[in-house]
Amino acid sequence: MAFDLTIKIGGEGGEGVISAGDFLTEAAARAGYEVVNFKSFPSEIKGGYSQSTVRISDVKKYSTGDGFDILCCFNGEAYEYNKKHLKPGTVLVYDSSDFEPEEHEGVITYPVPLSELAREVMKAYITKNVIALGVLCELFKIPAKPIKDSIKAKFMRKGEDVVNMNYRALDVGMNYVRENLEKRDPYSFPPPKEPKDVVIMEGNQAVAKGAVVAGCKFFAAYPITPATTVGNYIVDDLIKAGGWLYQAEDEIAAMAMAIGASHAGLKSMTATSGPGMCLKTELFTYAGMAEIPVVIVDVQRVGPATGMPTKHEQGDLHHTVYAGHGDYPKAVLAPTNVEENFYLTIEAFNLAEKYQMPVFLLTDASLSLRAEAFPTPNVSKIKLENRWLYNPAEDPEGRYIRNGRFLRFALFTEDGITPMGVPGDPNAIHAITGLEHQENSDPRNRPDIRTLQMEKRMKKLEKLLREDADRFYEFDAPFEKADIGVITWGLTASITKEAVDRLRSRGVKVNALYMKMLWPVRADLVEDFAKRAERIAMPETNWSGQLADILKQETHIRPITFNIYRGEPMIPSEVEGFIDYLLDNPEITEGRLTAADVFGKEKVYGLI
Amino acid sequence: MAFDLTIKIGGEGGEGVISAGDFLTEAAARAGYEVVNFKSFPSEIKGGYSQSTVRISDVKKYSTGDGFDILCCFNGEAYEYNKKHLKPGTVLVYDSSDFEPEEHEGVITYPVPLSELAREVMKAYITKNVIALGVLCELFKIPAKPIKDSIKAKFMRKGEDVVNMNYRALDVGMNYVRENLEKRDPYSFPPPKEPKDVVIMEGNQAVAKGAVVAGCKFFAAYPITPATTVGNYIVDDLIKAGGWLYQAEDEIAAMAMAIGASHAGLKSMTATSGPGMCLKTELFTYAGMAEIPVVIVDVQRVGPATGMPTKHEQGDLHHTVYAGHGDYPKAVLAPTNVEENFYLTIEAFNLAEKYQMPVFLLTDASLSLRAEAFPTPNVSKIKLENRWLYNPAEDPEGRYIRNGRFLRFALFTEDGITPMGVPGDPNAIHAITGLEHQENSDPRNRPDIRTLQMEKRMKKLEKLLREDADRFYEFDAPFEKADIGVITWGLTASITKEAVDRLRSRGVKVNALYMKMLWPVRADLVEDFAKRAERIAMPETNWSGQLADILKQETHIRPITFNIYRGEPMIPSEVEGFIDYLLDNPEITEGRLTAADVFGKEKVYGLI
Amino acid sequence: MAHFQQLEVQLKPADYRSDIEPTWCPGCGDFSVVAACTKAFSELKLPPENIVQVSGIGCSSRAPLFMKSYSVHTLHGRALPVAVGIKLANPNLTVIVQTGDGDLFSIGSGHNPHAARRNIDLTVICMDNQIYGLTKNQVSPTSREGLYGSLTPYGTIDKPLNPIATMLAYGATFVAQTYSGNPKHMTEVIKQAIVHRGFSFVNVLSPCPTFNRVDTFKYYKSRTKDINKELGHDPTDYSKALELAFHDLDHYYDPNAPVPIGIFFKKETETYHDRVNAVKARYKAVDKPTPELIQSFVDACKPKAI
Amino acid sequence: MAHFQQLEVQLKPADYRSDIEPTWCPGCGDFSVVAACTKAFSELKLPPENIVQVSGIGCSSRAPLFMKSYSVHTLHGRALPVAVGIKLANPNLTVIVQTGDGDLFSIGSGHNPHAARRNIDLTVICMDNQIYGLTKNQVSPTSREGLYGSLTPYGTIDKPLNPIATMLAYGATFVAQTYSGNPKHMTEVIKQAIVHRGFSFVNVLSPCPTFNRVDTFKYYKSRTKDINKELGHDPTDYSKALELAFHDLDHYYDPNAPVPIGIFFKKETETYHDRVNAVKARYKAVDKPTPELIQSFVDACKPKAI
Ligand SMILES: Cc1ncc(C[n+]2csc(CCOP(=O)(O)OP(=O)(O)O)c2C)c(N)n1
Ligand SMILES: Cc1ncc(C[n+]2csc(CCOP(=O)(O)OP(=O)(O)O)c2C)c(N)n1
Ligand code: SF4
Ligand code: SF4
Ligand SMILES: [Mg+2]
Ligand SMILES: [Mg+2]
Repeated sequence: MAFDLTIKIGGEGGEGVISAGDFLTEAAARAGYEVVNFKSFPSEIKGGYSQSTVRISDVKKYSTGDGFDILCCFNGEAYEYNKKHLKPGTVLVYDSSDFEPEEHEGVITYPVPLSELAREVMKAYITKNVIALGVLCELFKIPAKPIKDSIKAKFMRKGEDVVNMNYRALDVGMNYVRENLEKRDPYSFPPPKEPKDVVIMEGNQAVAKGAVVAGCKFFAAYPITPATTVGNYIVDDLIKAGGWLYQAEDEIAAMAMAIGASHAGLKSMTATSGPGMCLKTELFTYAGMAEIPVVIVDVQRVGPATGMPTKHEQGDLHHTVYAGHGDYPKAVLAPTNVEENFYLTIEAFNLAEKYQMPVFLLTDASLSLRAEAFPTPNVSKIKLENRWLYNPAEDPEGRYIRNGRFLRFALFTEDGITPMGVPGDPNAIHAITGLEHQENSDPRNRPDIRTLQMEKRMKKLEKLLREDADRFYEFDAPFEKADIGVITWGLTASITKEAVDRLRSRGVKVNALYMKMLWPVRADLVEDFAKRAERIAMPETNWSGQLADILKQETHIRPITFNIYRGEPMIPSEVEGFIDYLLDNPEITEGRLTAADVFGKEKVYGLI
Repeated sequence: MAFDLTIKIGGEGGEGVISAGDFLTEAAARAGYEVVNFKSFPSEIKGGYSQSTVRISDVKKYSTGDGFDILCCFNGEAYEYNKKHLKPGTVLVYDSSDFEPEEHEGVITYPVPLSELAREVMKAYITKNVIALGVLCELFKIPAKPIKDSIKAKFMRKGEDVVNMNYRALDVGMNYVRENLEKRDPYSFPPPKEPKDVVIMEGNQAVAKGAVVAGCKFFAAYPITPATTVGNYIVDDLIKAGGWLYQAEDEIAAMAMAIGASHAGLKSMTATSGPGMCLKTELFTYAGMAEIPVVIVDVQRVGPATGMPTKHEQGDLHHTVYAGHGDYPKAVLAPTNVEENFYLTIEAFNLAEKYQMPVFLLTDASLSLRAEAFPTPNVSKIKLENRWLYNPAEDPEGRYIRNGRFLRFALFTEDGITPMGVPGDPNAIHAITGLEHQENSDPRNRPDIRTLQMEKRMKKLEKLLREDADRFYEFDAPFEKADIGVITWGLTASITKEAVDRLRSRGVKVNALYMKMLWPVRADLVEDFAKRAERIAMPETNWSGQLADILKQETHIRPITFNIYRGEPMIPSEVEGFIDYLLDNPEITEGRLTAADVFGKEKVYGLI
Repeated sequence: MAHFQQLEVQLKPADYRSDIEPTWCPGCGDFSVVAACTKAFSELKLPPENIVQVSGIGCSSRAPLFMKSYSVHTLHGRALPVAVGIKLANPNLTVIVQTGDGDLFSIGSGHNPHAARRNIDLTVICMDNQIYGLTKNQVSPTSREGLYGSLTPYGTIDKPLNPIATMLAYGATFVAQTYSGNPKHMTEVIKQAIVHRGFSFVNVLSPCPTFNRVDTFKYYKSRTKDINKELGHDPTDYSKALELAFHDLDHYYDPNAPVPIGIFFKKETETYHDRVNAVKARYKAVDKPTPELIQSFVDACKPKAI
Repeated sequence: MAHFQQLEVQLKPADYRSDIEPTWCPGCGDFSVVAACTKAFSELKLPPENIVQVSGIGCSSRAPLFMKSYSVHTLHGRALPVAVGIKLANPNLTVIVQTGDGDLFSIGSGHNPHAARRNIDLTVICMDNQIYGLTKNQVSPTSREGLYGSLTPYGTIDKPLNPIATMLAYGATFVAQTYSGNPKHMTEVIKQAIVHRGFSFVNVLSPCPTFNRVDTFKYYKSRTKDINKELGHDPTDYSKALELAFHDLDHYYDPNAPVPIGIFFKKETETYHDRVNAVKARYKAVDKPTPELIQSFVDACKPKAI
């Protein structure tokens, strides 16, 4: 049978819950397994409940599943949060010096006085998490060597003593198990495999690394949860690569600076979340009007207003696609996992440069904190787009110069794309303006010029749809005529993949389309997909079904949406339950369902 | 035959073109006619081409038609702008001391040395426009008495001498005609009728007056063309009525102040245009989250970016409906003429107070400058909504108080609406926050609370759809099964009305729906309308067909859109031509057409 | 003191506390700001329902939620303009802005000059920890050079903004600095700020032990110097105030320089509201317009027959 | 003067003019600002392609379009941050912000403290007509009390902002005022501002004859006083500069007070870019990263085997 184990560690923020999870993740990757790790922090600065869920498997899994096999509680709060999910067969490892759990039928419990061991034996409370790791290693035959390597790597710079202390803590945990506990559960690690050449990145880290690989040289930052860490992760690399990160006074300034730096010739970006997206909007339209390449990363959180800043929602899609007075060209990409965070960031820069327009990358709070192991990217194999700069040698007839003026906004190219000029270049001196303008940049109010420039700008999207859109459509549609075709995006796509596997293993004919370019839309591809399914189901973690809205408008599909807006990602069994519900209710052919419709009002919050 | 005459006056800004048009408008209203006047200014501060088009009729007309019957050119530039529209039968009155026109077949010309008369005879160049008025009076039998009354009203405060000088100028014009010209055209005014009890307002003035009637007490302003004059018009009335207009440092501050003033108990508003709408967006979501009643007027102009600030476009609808991170409740109203500017502003305040949310009023640059005569509103007959304030006497069981805390966001009301509390009231002390919150306002991240509060807020729109939506749907659908059903909004609706009349008079079966509430949508009403037409046609002056997008998403209709994005309103013959084109091409059942598709690339700009 | 309403019977400071447990880290300087505020409210006998406390976003901006008053937790940087709207709407309210150095001087910095120069009768309390706390450690406009932030891991290269000098330049009519390690001083300054008619600004040095490891309670303890009591500064002297203000940040560069606390400047002069009242008087403004008055606004648009 | 590029052969001022006819009203003060700028460019031998002129929105903000350089006509209030982005991207460019009193001190006022305190090497030229021109007559932050605006028909009740004092308080390292009725003075000041390494601010009193009927050429003509030549002010003296600055608007209240023009303050000190360079040196930053360097950033995420 396939190996697939989920370990959840919960406890007080600051107790090493997160780093224990990180150690496990690294060790698993080093032992040749697939691994994905999902962290969640409290919104309080210090303390509050934290958790880290590590899923280790031999084939790649994109979600952290519905629950866990093993729960390790550092304190009673963690137990309270999770006890409703303790099902027969699950394992509970807990700090018996802190609390005693209730009776749970069929749950295998291992009491370990973690705090006491840390305080009494180790005389160092901070080693509690490593003691717990030792317990887990011994109980579940997790190879200790890779854990030790991780410990060494992490604590090396704090000196040998610290490393040794942690080694000892690991032993304390292992010994405690050997001496006091008897294994009564079926979970244990298979032997380590040949390690693969992988990297482990967190979502925001992958964006940062992707940006530097893409050639980003300027990052305009303004802190906002959950986007701030993109900047944290990029700053050192960026400086070393000759770029700069500038902490602006606000999001408007950050966007303005990114536009300025791009105009001056650098690949530029900014990263923010919903509130910052709102503030930057006027400047988005400017980048569209003045045809400035720029990448905007939106790590979505729960809105409206301040909402729930550390929580997951896919609620900024409407804004990204439709906000702004008047229409302007843009592309919107949305990765579904950490690896795609890396590659789609590069794509975003490429598209921005090629089409000279703002390109948005939508991720979210949960994806930002998720760590994944994926094959190490080989940067020399990655294709980069650089901007088309005016070169007189390529323009022997001087088509781009009229009356001594450079025609930055020339109207005669087929695809609407025209060469740029960068300050410092005497051959391409020109103005940019947010006013409607003629070919040589002069502001003009004339109806004909307005119409033609509008068409020039929007034509770029036609080319994009022809040349650069289809690779962002991931089809998993084996059935000629499926009962259900699922379309979704972002993190919900990762979760849906697992639901689809389960449904198919039960014989359900379900096709799936995971969209990673959300604007503009290849209506033909979506409709072809839809033709091969009786009904279209669209799970999204937002109130209104924002991708569904776009598809209703851009195509002929009439989906059934499934909307969850509680501030947490869906879990696979919810998507599965939604599809099952549709199969049970063939009369539903379109419309909107919520978790309450599918699972009943009382059960809803018990699922997660 | 019905009386319907359009006089266009064109010339240099500052030459009195606009006030000549205003005199004519007033005089026509005073003589008992229906009148609408459309002004257009240059974007330069001084000089540049200005025009005023006055349409006078005996039944109400909502557009200024396709062209003009009489053109009065104050200079050669005005002639150059308009000469392509001189058709056989039209009359050209021109300043023969400035230029000589070309030959135009069938055009009746009256040369008058306007500048010379002003300079030589009147010794006052500024009287040129009144001389021209005299010419028009004499030529077309416009009653001079109401013109004189208007002159007196306007110049009285400058002293008797100025009034007399202008009387003389009028005479100079009239005499010149009597002595030098022979009438060769068929146009002349019927005798004055019994004057009706009307007011004449400009679009932005009607918004201002409506707001004061609605009980607005606080107006947060930041100047932006074409919205600034709402503030200009309201400021004196507002102060007299005990309110205040505050010129903020920017649009964000203005929106924040309107929210603050509303929280403190006043009916509050702000007015802006596209760029300001972008900046205010984050605060829109706050008003939605914190359930603050507030009215936002957006006088749309051409975007994206700075675009064409003085020009017409219906390009902010997407933004108004979809901008903002996360979903929040709102309503969007859009008047189609000046009278509706007045009444829908009042409606906006009523809805904001009743549903405790932001309500948007979308008008546009052209509507803002249009003057119309309409029946004098009787303020005592206008129903006003005031906010629901918590009153302990109405809450004997103390349902809204728990543990001594006022439940501003109580979850137990059926319609999601709960009483507010205003600072100063000891019984309703509470907090408001942009964070997700529980019933007593405390911030909470809990999935269940989040879900329930989200539903509370959005439920308000269901009530609105039940109780307050249908009156914003103007159906003009006499045919059981029409060939074409037109749906449109805003100024384009006014223009469409005239096209519909013409089409019907030619026997075309066309139904029409003019939507004045654009969000939320009564899908049932729209679909019922659509069922009674073979095809749905939607003219809009924007690139993407923004109302069409909304209807595609909210209903099952698949319209054929007609999109003009040149920065000028449509004219009736364009809408007519669009419908004719559809009748000629029955195979077109949905999709998007532009003026070039319908009229051919070359002809497009000749239409306007 | 007649310009704000007072209770007959004094409430206790605790009566101005809400039942929300502060979410702040143990040792956060902001706890004592709340304590000082509630003490000031109590001593000034302010009716809780007449206090509106407006904040933006940040650790500091949570403060209003922990107190019993009308609390308005707005968006990042927008506390001031929301507060202006509230005060304009109802000048009888005591409107207090609770904000942080990032909220007020970074994203919100465009609002300050305008509320200050107009002398709108608000009290602005800035909990200045020289760092962004809530977003977990980024430098703020008041951070000292070289301070570590997650986005400036090399130690910031920005020259800090001087809050006191800046507010003085804008024309604020009450400008003070206090320190959350000195509750008595703080309470007194906050009281005076509230009592002051006009725009009052109080910068509270309020350490963030979690992220700012330099500007700590320990650091300030030995350095603060009361400019009024110890240096005899007369707050009516504007140019002296300026001069002192320009040395406010000397300690960032000179380990021996003191950190001045106290009232730098104070001047009672016409408020914005006084001027509004004068205009309203000229306009013969009424509080409750009659239907006839409103009708007259509409009727003014009739074609001018005379 | 080695910090900016110069032409071998001087161009004429007219060579820095674009072929767009200014859309300004006859008599607008801004005409001579363009004349002074092009003269300064010529005298400084600046290559047109190395000049980037950045503006916001307003009558004044059209200025870059009337000149031959890389011109960036941005959005209302955003000239400064766009210019910062440009300068950070390419420090070899001469970046000049052309703005108006509304653009810079109202909607844009949140950006000023931060560019100034960081001493970013830009030149900011504010055409201060004490009014909003383009939107047809509203008061601006620099309008005198009582000035008529379309939204303040009663005559504004706002105390004006003092641009010079404000920029000094922010830490700008070059602060000057000039007058568009004095082309010689203006050209000289603009030249010095461009030559200055660091954040330079030049307030140009530039009348709007169309809307501001008070602060006219006629008004200024008899009132401007050269603080350097006539009053002997030494621009290296910061506290004198401040004191002078605080009297900058005296003429709004006292008909006999002079309008000071000249260089208030000037101090060469490390620019933001100097500090960036120091950090980059510490990081051993390269200009063109090799593929190996980039690969190493990726490889750093491998599970830490040691
Ligand atoms: C528009 C917007 N941008 C950014 C943020 C993220 N944010 C929250 S608090 C904060 C900084 C707060 O700093 P400060 O005001 O000094 O408060 P402190 O936490 O230090 O008390 C930021 C950047 C936000 N909530 N909204
Ligand atoms: C976001 C935004 N808000 C408002 C406007 C309208 N607007 C254009 S220019 C201007 C004021 C300009 O004043 P100033 O900078 O003094 O320039 P001046 O015209 O006086 O030279 C305003 C408010 C705009 N274009 N964009
Ligand atoms: S992070 Fe700092 S400012 Fe925020 S609560 Fe903790 S100690 Fe206070
Ligand atoms: S309105 Fe004033 S500032 Fe604008 S162009 Fe005319 S004179 Fe110049
Ligand atoms: Mg802070
Ligand atoms: Mg100005």
